[in-house]
Amino acid sequence: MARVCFSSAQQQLTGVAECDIAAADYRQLLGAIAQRFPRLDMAELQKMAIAIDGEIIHEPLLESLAEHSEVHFLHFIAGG
Amino acid sequence: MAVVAYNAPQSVEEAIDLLATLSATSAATSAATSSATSAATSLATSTTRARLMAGGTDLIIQTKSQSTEPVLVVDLKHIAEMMSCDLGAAGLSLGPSMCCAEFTAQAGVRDVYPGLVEAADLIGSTQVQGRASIGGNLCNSSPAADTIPALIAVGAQCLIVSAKGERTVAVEDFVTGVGRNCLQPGELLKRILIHRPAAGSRDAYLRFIPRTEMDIAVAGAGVSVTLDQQGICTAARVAIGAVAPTALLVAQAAAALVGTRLDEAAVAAAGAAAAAAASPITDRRGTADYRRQIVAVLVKRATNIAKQRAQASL
Amino acid sequence: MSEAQNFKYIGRNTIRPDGFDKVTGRANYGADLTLPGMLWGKILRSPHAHANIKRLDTSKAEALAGVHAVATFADFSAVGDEAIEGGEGSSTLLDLARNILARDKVLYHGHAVVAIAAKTAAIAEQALALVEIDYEILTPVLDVRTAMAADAPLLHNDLYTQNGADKATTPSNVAARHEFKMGDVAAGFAAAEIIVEREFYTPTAHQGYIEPHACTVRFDKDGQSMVWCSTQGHFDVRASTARLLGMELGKLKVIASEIGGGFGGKTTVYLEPVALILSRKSGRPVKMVMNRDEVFKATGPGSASRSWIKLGAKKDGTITAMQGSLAYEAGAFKGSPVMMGCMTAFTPYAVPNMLIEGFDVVVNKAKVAAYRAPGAPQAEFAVEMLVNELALKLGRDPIDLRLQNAAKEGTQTIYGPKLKRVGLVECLEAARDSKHYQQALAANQGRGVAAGFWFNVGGQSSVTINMNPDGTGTIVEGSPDIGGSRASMQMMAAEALGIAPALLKPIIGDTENVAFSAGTGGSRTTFATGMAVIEAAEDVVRQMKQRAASMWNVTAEQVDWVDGVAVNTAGEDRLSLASICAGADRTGGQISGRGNINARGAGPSFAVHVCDVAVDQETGKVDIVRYTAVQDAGKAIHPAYVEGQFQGGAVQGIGWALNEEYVYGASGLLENAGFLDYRIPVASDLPMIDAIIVEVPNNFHPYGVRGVGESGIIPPLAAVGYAVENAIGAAVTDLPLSPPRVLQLVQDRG
Amino acid sequence: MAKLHISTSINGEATEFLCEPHATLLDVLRNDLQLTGTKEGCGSGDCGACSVTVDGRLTCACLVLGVEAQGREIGTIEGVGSSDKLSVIQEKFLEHAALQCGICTPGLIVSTQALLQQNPDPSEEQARYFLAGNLCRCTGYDKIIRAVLDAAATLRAEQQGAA
Repeated sequence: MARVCFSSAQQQLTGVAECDIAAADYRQLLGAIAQRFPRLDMAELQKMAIAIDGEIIHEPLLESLAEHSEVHFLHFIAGG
Repeated sequence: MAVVAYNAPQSVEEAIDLLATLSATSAATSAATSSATSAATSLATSTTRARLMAGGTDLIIQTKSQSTEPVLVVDLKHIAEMMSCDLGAAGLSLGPSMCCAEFTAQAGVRDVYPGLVEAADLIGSTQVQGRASIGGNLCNSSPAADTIPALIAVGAQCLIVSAKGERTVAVEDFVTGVGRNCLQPGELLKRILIHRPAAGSRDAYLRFIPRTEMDIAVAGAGVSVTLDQQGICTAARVAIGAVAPTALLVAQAAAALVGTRLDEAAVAAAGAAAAAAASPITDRRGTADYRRQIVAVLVKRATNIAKQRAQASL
Repeated sequence: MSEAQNFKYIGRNTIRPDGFDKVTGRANYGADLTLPGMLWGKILRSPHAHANIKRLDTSKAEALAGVHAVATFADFSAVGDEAIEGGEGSSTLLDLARNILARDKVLYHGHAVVAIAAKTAAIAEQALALVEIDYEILTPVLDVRTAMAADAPLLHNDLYTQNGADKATTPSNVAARHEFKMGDVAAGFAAAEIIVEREFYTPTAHQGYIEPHACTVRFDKDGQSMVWCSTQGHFDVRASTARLLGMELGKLKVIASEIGGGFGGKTTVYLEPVALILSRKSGRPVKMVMNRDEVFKATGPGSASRSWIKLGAKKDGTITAMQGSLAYEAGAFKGSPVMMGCMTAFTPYAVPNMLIEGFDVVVNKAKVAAYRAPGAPQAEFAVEMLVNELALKLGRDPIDLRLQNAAKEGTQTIYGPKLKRVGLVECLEAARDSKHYQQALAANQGRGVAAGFWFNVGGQSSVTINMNPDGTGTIVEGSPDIGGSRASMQMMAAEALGIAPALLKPIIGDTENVAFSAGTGGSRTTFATGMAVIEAAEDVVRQMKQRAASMWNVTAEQVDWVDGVAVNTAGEDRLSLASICAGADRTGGQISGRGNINARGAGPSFAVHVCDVAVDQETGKVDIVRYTAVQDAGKAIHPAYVEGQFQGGAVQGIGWALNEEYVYGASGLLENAGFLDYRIPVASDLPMIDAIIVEVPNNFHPYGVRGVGESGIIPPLAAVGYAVENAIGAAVTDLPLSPPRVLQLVQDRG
Repeated sequence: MAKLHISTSINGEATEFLCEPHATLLDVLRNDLQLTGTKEGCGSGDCGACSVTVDGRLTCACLVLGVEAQGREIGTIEGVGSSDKLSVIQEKFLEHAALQCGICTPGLIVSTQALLQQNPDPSEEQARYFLAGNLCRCTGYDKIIRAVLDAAATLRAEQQGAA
């Protein structure tokens, strides 16, 4: 079970701040989120970076998740 | 304004000749040429305006602006007489085109006219001082010019020549408005003349800028005071810059100093008089109100510096 | 990585490999390329802040002898309203096109309208004067308060506020509202025994790089087009230029010239697509160079901001709640970094209850660009000022109070994840223990302390290391070297290969000779491109071992690599890197290593600054008397350049705090578009800047690197701001602290 | 506009060029003579990136007309050091990491050379004021000033050694 935490904006659509989702990797996670929270804009979500246990990953497509991973979706940060 | 021609006269006479020809050309739209000026005038059209260039630090930037008015640049740096500086018993006779860096390095001038040297030292960067001149600063006639209040404070006179002869004008009367002065077509500022100050008489110049360098004065103050052996101020000149369309000689400020020991109250009164005489504007470099306050502070501080110098010269 | 790594080259102050070219004037920057038959391109810009273009006639200009091509927005007519990937400034391709050549409206003073290419720059300028434009002048909107008012004139009739998942139904100047929260701020404030709050303002400030934007381009109808330009990311220039012109990426080579400063301002395009259109139309190479006036009017700046911040704490110093509302100017098109402001504002603090909202607001000013830790300095300025006020009211030392509440490993951030290991506490301790902080203040002086947080980013970087037969090698990287990064790449490769740095020459490949690399920005280059360099070097080592193994007829696993020498663990054989390279022709050809990565695990770099000022209470002039910048580098690859980043960031921030600001007249015209009146610090304005490098390694980088480019510009605003507040005893709310403003504060204090 | 024929000396080498009366020395150096080491940062004398010497005196090339070069000695960054050896000032800039992007560096080196010719032993304050016309946005000036003072000390030591 990965713990997924939603931002304020996401919570408008999910209704919950966080939830536990059974997923072994990022793609499974997205599939499960899409099913559970149909109002979330998945295209937007896929454009976001994620943080898995605090490690920020810009392109998470191939990432796997550990048993108790904590996942956050983040806006892409570029800096100057 | 676009530079279409360039001429570098080698003598004051040649320069005057050139200017006379050009003003005649301009007035009569004729193509009169003299041998000395044929090169210049053949390039210049009847609408071409002659612009005298000393250091060029203002002129060259001005010529980059969008206006396409054709300009003949008359470079005054090849005239030996305009590039020399003579400090003698009677005072200083300065060639207006000498660059500030050279002027401030002249033997003796810093001792005799410390305020004027301070002002010349403040114009732009080291690089700009390698070009900019006191005469150029004066003839560009910006309200914020640093050397103008300093020149007024020491009672400098402008020696102006033309084909018609010479005339002398006090610096405070030379500048007539923002970017305007009393030079008529065909006239040239030939020398700047300053009497040698007596013992007990010295000047100071201060300006205020937000940084330590590279700014145009938000306000400036040139002060010259004369002290007698008892430390009483017997004469003073207070000039302020960047707080009116032209630098101002403030008689009321001087009056507040004369007869006093330049004590705190007198100096503050001079500052207040200067602020009262100011008619500043608000622009990107400062508000009118701020300028008025600052000029009082500068007059006060410059007076104190001049006082110390005057005491030391006794 | 363990903290006790023993490095052979890392951490030494080597001479930068591009140094010779840069001190001799040989290095070629954006404006330094000339091509045969080249035309000069110039741009006609709006004299108004806000106006409709009623008529645009370029026929007279086109007819002028020597004019070869004219470009207007019509040349972008095929561009659609698609989003541009990447970056926090959510922008669209259409906005980008409309920013570099106005469509039906001009939206700021200096907005580009027409570009002309001619035989000489003078002819191009003459031609610009022949362009006829009828403007219908509109009321300009010049600050967020005016822009957010219900009856404000609209910049765009089709801009609707995006508020989280909701979108407004009536247009406004507010492009977006963002919100971040955690815990319960109401409960947090209820638990507080002391509350401080204030509104703050920061002005529009420009990056102020000394090199103006410049490019030279050649559009070849049949083959490869070329753009030479000064940019922080030539792959990004290629992407946006190709999309604007409808070109294939493979047909457009972008060469990054040496770059004369960027600070985020050279992460977007202004000239390149326009020059390429002019070249396409004229069939000639075209060079375009901005002048300084254009740079100030139409590129960059960082957002002006208005912010309200409220903090609550207990008497023992525990901060219980932090709340804020930020409004940032985006300029003429949406995309201010206000979200970054929201995400960074409170992050130096471990506080359970936080709530912050941010508004992205369009105004009639140049579209903002990234500026060093984009969005963070404005927001953190406000918070740090109040933390200092809190310390004063609690009678606490400001560093001590920060230590009590400092974010550390495991601290929950408002933007999502918990922090991994960070060095804020170490930075605070180093600042506290510095000689500077121990020194007492003189009369008329004040001291300010401030912390700063920036994420630092990773992302894509590609590197190839090509070895030569004599054992030298070339490191081909895709990250423009804006501040000496070649030296760091050289050292990291040398460390991984075990050979002397001088044997390796780092070069910046163009878009054709190295694979995609994200731009130099986000403090990512030494971190991410450094990782790619290490990966490429390790690839070289792996191949070296294979070649040695094949020579010795053992397996690669039986070969060790020690200090640049292959060691046969099954015998006495040794082969140096140079000898393997020399024999590479017989073992399979010359060796290249490759490191194409999308770097993850970027680690924040916290900074803590201490500033002492002296204030002239009669004129309001502030002098910086002493300044110390402390920052966590993770690992300083080249300590002198790391210090340089701290010092440079500090001084840019000092400029922002003291004198830098865009000055607009009532009609919205920019009045100080030049270095004379946009006052960046000069040498005589400053003391030496003491730099203290803290090294708390980022364990995601092989050598512990965090990246140091940006955090250093965050603390100065409040360090200077509070130092002034401390010196004059009056509350500071607005920057810059220019002499008139400080004098006013002194006088209002009474 | 007729071009004027100018004979001058650049870094000690007799040089001729044709230039229009409006062209600045900076335009001529960069565009006609391909001496692009002199940089343009502002075109108005406010940044110092185009610092050169004219008859030994430091100035901004953007504030000089090309025609004014007639008969003068122009010094640019290309004339600093020799083809096989950097000058002490150049070496010290590298040793002290006194440059980041490097765009202001040629101007600063030309200015520093002028400073040390005029004042071989400048104080920190003197160096800062002399160089105030050379803007640098990357370094915060700290390492530049250190490089300048170290170059001055090194040159003085060399001078003493030679004497």
